[in-house]
Amino acid sequence: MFDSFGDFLAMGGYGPYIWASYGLCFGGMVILLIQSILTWKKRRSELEQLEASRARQSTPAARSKETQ
Amino acid sequence: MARLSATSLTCLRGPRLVFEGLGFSLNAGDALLLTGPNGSGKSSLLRLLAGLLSPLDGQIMANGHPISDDIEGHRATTAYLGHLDPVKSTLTVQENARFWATLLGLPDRVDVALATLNLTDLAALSGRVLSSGQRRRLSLTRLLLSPADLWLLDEPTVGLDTNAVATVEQMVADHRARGGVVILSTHVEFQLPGAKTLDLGDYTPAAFRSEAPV
Amino acid sequence: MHRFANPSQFMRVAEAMLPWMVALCIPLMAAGLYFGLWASPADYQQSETVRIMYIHVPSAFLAQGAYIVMALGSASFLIWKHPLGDLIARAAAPIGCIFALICLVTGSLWGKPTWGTYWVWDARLTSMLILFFLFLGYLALANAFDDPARGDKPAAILAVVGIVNIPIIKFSVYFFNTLHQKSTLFGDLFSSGEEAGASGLQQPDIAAAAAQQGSALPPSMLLPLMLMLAAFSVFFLILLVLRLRGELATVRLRALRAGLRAG
Amino acid sequence: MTEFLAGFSAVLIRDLRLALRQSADLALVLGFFTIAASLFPFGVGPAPETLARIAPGVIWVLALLSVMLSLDRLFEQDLADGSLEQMVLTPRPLVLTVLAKALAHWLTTGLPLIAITPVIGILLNFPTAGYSTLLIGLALGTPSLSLIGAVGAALTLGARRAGLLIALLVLPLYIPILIFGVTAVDSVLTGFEARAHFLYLAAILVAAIPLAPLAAAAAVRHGVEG
Repeated sequence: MFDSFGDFLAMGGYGPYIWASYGLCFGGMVILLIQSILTWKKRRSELEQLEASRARQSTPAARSKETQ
Repeated sequence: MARLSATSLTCLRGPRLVFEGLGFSLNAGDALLLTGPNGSGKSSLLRLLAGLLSPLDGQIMANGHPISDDIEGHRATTAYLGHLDPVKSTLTVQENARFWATLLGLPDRVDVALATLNLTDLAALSGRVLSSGQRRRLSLTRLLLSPADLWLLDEPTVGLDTNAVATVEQMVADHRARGGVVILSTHVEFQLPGAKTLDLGDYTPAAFRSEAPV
Repeated sequence: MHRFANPSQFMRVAEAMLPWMVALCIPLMAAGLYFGLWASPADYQQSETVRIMYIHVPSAFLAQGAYIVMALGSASFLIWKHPLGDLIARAAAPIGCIFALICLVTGSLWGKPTWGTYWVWDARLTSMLILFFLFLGYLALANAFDDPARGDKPAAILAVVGIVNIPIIKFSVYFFNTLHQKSTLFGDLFSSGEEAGASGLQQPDIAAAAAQQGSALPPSMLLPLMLMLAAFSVFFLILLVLRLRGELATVRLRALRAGLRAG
Repeated sequence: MTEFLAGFSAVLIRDLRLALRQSADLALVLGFFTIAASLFPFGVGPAPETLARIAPGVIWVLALLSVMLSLDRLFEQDLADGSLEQMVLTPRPLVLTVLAKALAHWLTTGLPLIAITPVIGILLNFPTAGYSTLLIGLALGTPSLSLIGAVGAALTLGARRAGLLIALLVLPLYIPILIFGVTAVDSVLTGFEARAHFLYLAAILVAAIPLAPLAAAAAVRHGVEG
């Protein structure tokens, strides 16, 4: 256990190595998480947008089919 | 039981839906002429039937069994002539023909095949010097060197002179007489007596359909 | 069954478990960090730097786990035509690749204070480097085709070929390592000498880490390691489900676009 | 049985004939091997001892790269002119056709490399005591390089920048062969014998002969579709 927060940060002099590796590790994990969520959200919005435009366009097409 | 039949066939090429709901049935000795505008999927259909392309939906049956069950077996009984002529420029006509004859299993028919497509006097020439018509005739010899009873020909007579076209028509007639099945697409006049026709334009999906494949 | 026809049973279960997994992951991670960074002793030999082990070993574990998930998904896609198989592989690959990279980076950051250099051709680090290359190969191949769907089968074949080669690669790396491993400081630290001839898939990292300490890890160190391993594994599953949803949506989008552009 | 061999030898002879008639390609591979080897003295200095120490590693790495650089000759041209899809359509088992092509590739790449290795050895002051081990190692190792390379070539059919992609896919799988090949020479030069290393190389080859063509054939079947 560390006696002070300062020691905790210093990590017995190896602070830079330890905090760098923890930072990079959790940084990588967070980036991975965010990227995964973003792509999924982007795809889902494209899907909804596409389905909406299909719904809009299929009604006139349906109408034109009856008139042929 | 039909030698070859397809039901509600749907084909996706890259991002594009080429045709859907296509079907036909052929018995021994039958012929099917594929017509339709460019891009309507004639080549895609031929590649599907040769097992070189897997359909998005639908079923292709050969002798009552789906070809996907034994795709290798189906391919072994199929002769497919595409747009490309597999002629090696550094091999002679004779070597090219003999290679395919050995691989297809009828090595002793090389001379007959070359004679039929009057390539005999070109036998010693290397592929590099052949004209496109001659290269086409050389790849047509593969049909005579193959035991396959199902011929899938994609515009077989492109670049051929009139008597070469007559030779091909005769080859097809003989093949059908022997109980073989021929499916071919062409834009030029081709004698195919008693052949069924299939216009791929009828199967091009309408611009927007209500039931998307979701 | 067209994979985009209806999200299969597998996906519905995975979706349902997602909130539970998140609820499980956060406390585990917090506990792991607390015990790992604050409430555990320093190592008598490596002092505080041993705390890097609490993320280095789990990331190595995840990288190898991800490759196994990738290979199993690919095999089920190739052999049993499981429609989600290649999507699971495509989802797992980037995760495994990133964790392999994290493992390498934390390994070299851990190596600098203890061995004096950022990189040592130690058997386990070298194997992880090669695993990272295999991930890069998979990702490059899966996305090397103009039509994205065409990359599925080649990538699946590569993953299966890769998993078959992993034991051979690991054995040859250990073989290479023991030949060049005379008695350096590094030698007794990672004691890879005795591990030569590790047959089959590499034995779990935990045993290797334990062996490295000579005696078994003291419980005060084993606890944070286990907590972090669990937290990382749950995090991996969360990521896998998220990316799988993305892959499934991409495939469904492609099908819709095909239907649209039919005209 | 002879029917299998007929197909196998037809493909083998055709590929050998194609390679020999375009022998410029052969010269390219040997040219690369020689030029790359002669770069090292410029890089690490001409001192005989340093060259002698790195010679086994350099020769093995360059042999590996030379084999890999000529892998596109396996399927690329046949895909382009439609021969490959016709080969898939013949009644011959595709696995044997792929094996024949890999063998033809080895005969026109691996073997010439082994033949020219003594010359390279002289350039790099290769310790003469290790020659036989080097040549035996290469003889056992290069066929596996062609077989595993065939899988890489088949997987990248129709891919963008296939040449570079093959390197990324195949080099990690080449590492065991490289390790056993080089350590065989090192152990002989330090007084031990290389029997174990040869057994490992032979084991990899024996495993690669049936497995690599299986994977490559599956990849080729996918490659011709589309």
